Amino acid sequence: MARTITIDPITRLEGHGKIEIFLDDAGGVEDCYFQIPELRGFERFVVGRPIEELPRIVTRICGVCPASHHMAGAKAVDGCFGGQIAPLAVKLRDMYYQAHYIHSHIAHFYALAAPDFICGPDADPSVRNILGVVAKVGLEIGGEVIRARSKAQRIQQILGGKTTHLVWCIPGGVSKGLKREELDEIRPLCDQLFEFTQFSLGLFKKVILENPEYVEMILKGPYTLDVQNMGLVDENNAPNFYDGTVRVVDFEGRELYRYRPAEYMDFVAEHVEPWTYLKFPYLKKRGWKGFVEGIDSSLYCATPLSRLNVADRMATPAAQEAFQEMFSTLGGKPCKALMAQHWARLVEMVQNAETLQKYCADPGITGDEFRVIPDRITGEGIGIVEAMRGTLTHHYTCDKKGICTSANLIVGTTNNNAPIHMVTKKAARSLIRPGVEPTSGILNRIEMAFRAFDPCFSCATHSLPGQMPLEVRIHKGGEVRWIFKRP
Amino acid sequence: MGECRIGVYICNCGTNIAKVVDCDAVARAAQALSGVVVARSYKYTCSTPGQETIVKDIRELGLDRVVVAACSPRMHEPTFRRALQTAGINPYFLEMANIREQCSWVHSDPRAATEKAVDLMRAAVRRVVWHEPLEKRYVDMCHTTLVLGGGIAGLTAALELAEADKPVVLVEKQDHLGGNVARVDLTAPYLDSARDMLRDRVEQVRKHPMIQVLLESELEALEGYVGNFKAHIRTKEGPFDTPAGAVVVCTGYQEFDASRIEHYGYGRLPNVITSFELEQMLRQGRVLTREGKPPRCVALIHCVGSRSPEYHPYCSRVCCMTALKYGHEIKSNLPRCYVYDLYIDMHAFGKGCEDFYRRTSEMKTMFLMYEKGDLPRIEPAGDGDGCGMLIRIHEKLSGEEIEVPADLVVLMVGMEPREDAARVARLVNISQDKDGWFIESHPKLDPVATTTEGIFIAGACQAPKGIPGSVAQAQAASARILAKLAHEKIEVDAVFAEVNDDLCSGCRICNELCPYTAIEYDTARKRSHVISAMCKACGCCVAACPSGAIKGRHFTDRQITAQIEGVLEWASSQG
Amino acid sequence: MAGKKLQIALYWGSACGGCDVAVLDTDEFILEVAALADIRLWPIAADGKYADVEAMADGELDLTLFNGAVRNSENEHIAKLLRRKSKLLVAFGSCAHMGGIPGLANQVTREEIFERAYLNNPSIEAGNVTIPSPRTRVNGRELVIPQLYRRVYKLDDVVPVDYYVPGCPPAPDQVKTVIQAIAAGALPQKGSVVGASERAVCDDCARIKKEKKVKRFFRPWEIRQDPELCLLEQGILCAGSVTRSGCGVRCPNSGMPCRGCYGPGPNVRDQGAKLLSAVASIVDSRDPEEIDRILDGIPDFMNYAYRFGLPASLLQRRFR
Amino acid sequence: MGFEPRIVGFLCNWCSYTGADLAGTSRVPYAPSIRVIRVMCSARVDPTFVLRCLSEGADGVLVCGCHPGDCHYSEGNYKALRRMALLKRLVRDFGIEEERVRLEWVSASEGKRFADVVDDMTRKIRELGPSKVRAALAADRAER
Repeated sequence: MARTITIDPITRLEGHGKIEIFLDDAGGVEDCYFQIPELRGFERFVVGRPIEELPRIVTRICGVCPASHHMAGAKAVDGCFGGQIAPLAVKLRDMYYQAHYIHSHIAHFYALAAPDFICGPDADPSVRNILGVVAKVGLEIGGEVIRARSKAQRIQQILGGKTTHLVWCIPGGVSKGLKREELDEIRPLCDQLFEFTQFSLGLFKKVILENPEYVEMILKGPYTLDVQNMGLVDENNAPNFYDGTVRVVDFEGRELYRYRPAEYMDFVAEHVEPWTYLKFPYLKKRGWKGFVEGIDSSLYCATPLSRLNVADRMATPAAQEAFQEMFSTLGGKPCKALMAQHWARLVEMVQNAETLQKYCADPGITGDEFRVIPDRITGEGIGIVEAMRGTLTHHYTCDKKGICTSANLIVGTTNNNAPIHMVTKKAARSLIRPGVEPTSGILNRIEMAFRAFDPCFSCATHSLPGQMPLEVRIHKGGEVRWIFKRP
Repeated sequence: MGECRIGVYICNCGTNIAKVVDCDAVARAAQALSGVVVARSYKYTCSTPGQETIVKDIRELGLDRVVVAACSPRMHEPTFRRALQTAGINPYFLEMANIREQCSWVHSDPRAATEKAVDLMRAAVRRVVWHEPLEKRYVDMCHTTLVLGGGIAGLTAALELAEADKPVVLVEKQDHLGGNVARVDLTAPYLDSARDMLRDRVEQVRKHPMIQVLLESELEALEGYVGNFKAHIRTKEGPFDTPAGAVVVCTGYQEFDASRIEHYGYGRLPNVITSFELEQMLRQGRVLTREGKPPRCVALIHCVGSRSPEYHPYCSRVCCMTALKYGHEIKSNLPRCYVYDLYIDMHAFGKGCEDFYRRTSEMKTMFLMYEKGDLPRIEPAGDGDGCGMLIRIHEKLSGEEIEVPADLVVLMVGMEPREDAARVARLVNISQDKDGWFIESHPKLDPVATTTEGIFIAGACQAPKGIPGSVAQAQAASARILAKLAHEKIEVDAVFAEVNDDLCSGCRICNELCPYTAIEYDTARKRSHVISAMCKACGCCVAACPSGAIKGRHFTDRQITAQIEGVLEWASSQG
Repeated sequence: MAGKKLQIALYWGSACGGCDVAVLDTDEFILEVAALADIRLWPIAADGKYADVEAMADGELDLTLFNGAVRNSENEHIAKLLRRKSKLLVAFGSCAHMGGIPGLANQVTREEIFERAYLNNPSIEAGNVTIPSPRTRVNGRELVIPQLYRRVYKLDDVVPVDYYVPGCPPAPDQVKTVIQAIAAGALPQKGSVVGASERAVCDDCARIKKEKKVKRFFRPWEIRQDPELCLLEQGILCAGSVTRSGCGVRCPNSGMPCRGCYGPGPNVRDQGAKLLSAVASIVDSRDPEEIDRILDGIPDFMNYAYRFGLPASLLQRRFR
Repeated sequence: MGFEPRIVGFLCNWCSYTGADLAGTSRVPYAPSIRVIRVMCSARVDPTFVLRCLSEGADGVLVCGCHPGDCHYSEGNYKALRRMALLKRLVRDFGIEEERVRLEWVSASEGKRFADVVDDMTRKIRELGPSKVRAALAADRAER
């Protein structure tokens, strides 16, 4: 008898989501949909606001990666002021951003992902969480993890005055500089964080790589996709999180595109489906081809793994080591095993920690020239940063008085919407067998598919629609598949 | 607050209200409101039986709030407050709805008027629920009085107070006492000597043990409030501070500058002089032209700077009689001299003045009337004319163009506020009217007090007036002050603003706003607070306070909000 | 806490997750929470599902911390569900408290937002006419997503709320004190704001306050500010005076003006109206033209007046 | 009969309220649309009151004070002037016609002027039609 399994809400991610699995009469998976039930209104309601206020408003798109939106917004706003900015401010923003990465990666790896590995995918749901993890690894390690994250937060606090929803970036720079005594407090924290990244890599090897079942699950299993990769790189093609050019590489390692932020509209476009509020970005030059894998698919991932896939090397020595070890273990680069995201995250963290140490050693970092006062308004800016959850694009325009006239956002997780939808279906297909009643463990393994992306649907749902009294036609391959009207 | 027992009284005011507003319907509507125990429609609520009904209801029905829908509260609020007091409840538990001046007298459609009356009544009922009992409060009173100005008004005020054994500090800008009166020879209408009149007054003041006279001195700043002022005075010996319970402002007037009227050629034509210059001649006993010859004919021109749109619109009040006085004095000095009196209207009100006018005209002063705005023209005379100047005038009564010969032309210059009047007003915190004269708190019923408690005005600084008026005002002001000094403490109004110290964050938004500098900021505690005795309850700071920490007694946010909800209940029920 | 552990839920409506991060930011304290409470629902960090909540007895939860605004039918449905299941419902953070930043959407219509998101947008697929819809039939299957409301509501617009914890996000220390207070049962009178000061931010702001008279307003980027002096006195619009303290003066201390996320003080009904009154009061001019010129220095006043609380304002939304 | 606007008036005690009384004593008729609330000074009018009136369904709000220079409290009317200037902008931001909020100077001797102000405002608001506020908020609620 045909029925539906609903996983609602999907959990251990940022934001709202729901999975609908349609079973056929035999009880096999006929179809599966990954749906996003909510959206908010940022692109529209920032219009009319003073442009310099946007970085303070868009942080509320996501409370887990507010700095990503703050920085992308700040860069877009700098653009609206003709790109005038104090060089020191660029360093300080980048420094802050490294600490922000570490906080977010720790939160995801230990609080959101680790329960599946450390407690086990089939563990009792009520203990399958950070507290369960602490119970498993013991208070000492648990405390260590918690303190490490709070150190990353502390560094942001000192630099920008506020962690979640910082208010620090203003046109031309930042609102406060870094005092010498503040730097003295930060320095040891950075060293300790570096130590912690090494500890985390060790833990990953111990808990996951030494567990054949997990290695099997990572390398084979349903958790692989043949789609392309996107990420931000510096001039040496090493990952750069705050700045750089966008590089797109196919899953066989060939560079497809390389573009500067200002060109994003030529390379990315968004497709809309009626059954989810979240849009589906794709490679514009290839056009929308539907939810299909393959070497000429127009779909791509923008994730920690994709970032390492598009990179030729890491920017810092210890990170470079970890990078090489990871790909050799996983059988070469690029890697399609989505579960390797978790490892990639730890590798990125190493570069973050090393970059922090680099800035601590920079004598100029405590200077006073952290701001220039803009002398002109040019009216348009595009800012791209690499959010933890994918390439993040903010595009603003404003009038002569500096009042926002339009905004467009392509958010980290949104890039991965199609891959998440596809891998979830893939996982459901392979894990739910006809006649076998799916356990909560099975369903959790399906959730693990999207969890690998560390998706943030708070971010993705930045735009907020409502009912439109219009007739909607869904076209597929030129012919109208179905028509419906709103009641 | 829902537990109030409210009585509502709808006054018919005879037919003044009832002829348009259906008072019984309003009473019925009131009866239906929560908390209303009794609602009566009554013929004359302000009448003795009317008030007795209220008192009776309060006592027998245990009312604790009263709403009277009647005339304007400006009319009878005190009356009904007394009634509440008589019945033994706090007078501030009253609220009035103005359904006469602002309803029945301005609307003719009974339906609309009644609907409005119901809204206003409902608002009053909603509001009165939130009324709080308020008590009058008292502060100590300093017995010294500061008198500003040593003219006739200032001298009088000082003496009145000193005679009652109250200390006085008298501040005079010039190096002598007497003010403008000291510049005058005889006074109208009885022609007795201003000098003699002043001399013994000044002597008394100089000698009086209770009066401290500061010559060539000026008020620099005044802090504090009624009963507790502190005055900073600049004297030629240096700064001098004194406490004061009250202040009498008697800063007087200055004469209009005749040269401002090109037309009369004052300053250009040597023998065109001002009334004050003539006074000087009269006091010296010889009236002469610049050439040193006694004039054969003198022309007096009235309303110089007064009663004219381009200079001063008001009448300076004393010039007419002064002109008549000159008629007399010139004649007694130079019996053969002709006097021409060119006037617009002869203002001869006041005791003995009309009689004085008659006597003067009998002395062959020739009165010529000219039209406002059609000023007489003064021209140098030709050789054959046998006089210094010729004055052309359209004589209004005869309707003829007349030429008047004159060796001396006297311009009857009016009075105007002293140029430093604005400074004084700011220092003692009182207002000026559009002409610059100080404003009294009520033009008829309270002519010497001001809107600032403890500051009084007397003499010509309030408006043009003669000696008797100035003296009367000075005595009135002194009487007011003595009445206050009769009690050790003085009453300050129960309605004022107060800061809730638990909510104040010391943001200092309110500090600059208070017109009475009644808000003090405590730097150590970082809190602001209101000196209630200085507060006049305008409520500006209450509206401004970003924390809602300032409460305007009897006009609280809660009370006004309840009123808003009350008037709009009908509208909001329409959804 | 004698014997039985607290049963608690943390939930988000239309939110960003910052409030949940604020809970994580209590660091080790989270372990104490684990000691005294069972977390029965916390989508960001634990695996409870709606079905598990439906299965609970009414009042089974001792406490629900609800963050996020009410934007769609699902938010309202879950809010009502959790209200039924919880002894105490706390509006946690600016969005649940006042509507928060998402509440700014009350300045525009659903249709405008919709049009911008899916039809008229520089990166949208060429020729797209598709718009998501609450019910869609795909291959004979019906797919359902929640119905979005015309406007944003604060939590107590849809269910009775017992306490309010303000802030965007609430300061971690404040989160601690609140949870401890609840655990100890030491709570103030219902309906009150907990874990924040009764006074305004100015009370805790170290900047020197002298004379408030403003001849020109500056936008933060237009002026090199004096780090010691009150921002408002420098002409930089700051909502500190109309905003509850408790945040630790995070914004003014980092050189930026307060935007009011903690909401108004206990005696203020409409935060924006009070900001207006205070700001207009210190404009230093009597001449209507000059006053207008000075006010032109504050474009889009509404966005400062109600940055975090448009749905909580007297007028709640834009009308047309 | 047609739409009769509901206008709330805040009148200062010393000039405008006395002026309104004078309109009464001198029997100058005007539209019955206005409901007067007496305050000591126009500076007491907290913008919250005006927004409250609009949210309670008032079609217009009139604030009257003494003429500039004549304020009983010397400068209160200027403070009202500044607040109303900014308030009009905010009301516009709310999508409400700014003509619905009005500041006028009426002295104690200007009974006729008070009547004219009320009639003129009533006429203008009749043209604008009823305030949309209450209807719109009700429609929002109905959707849930």
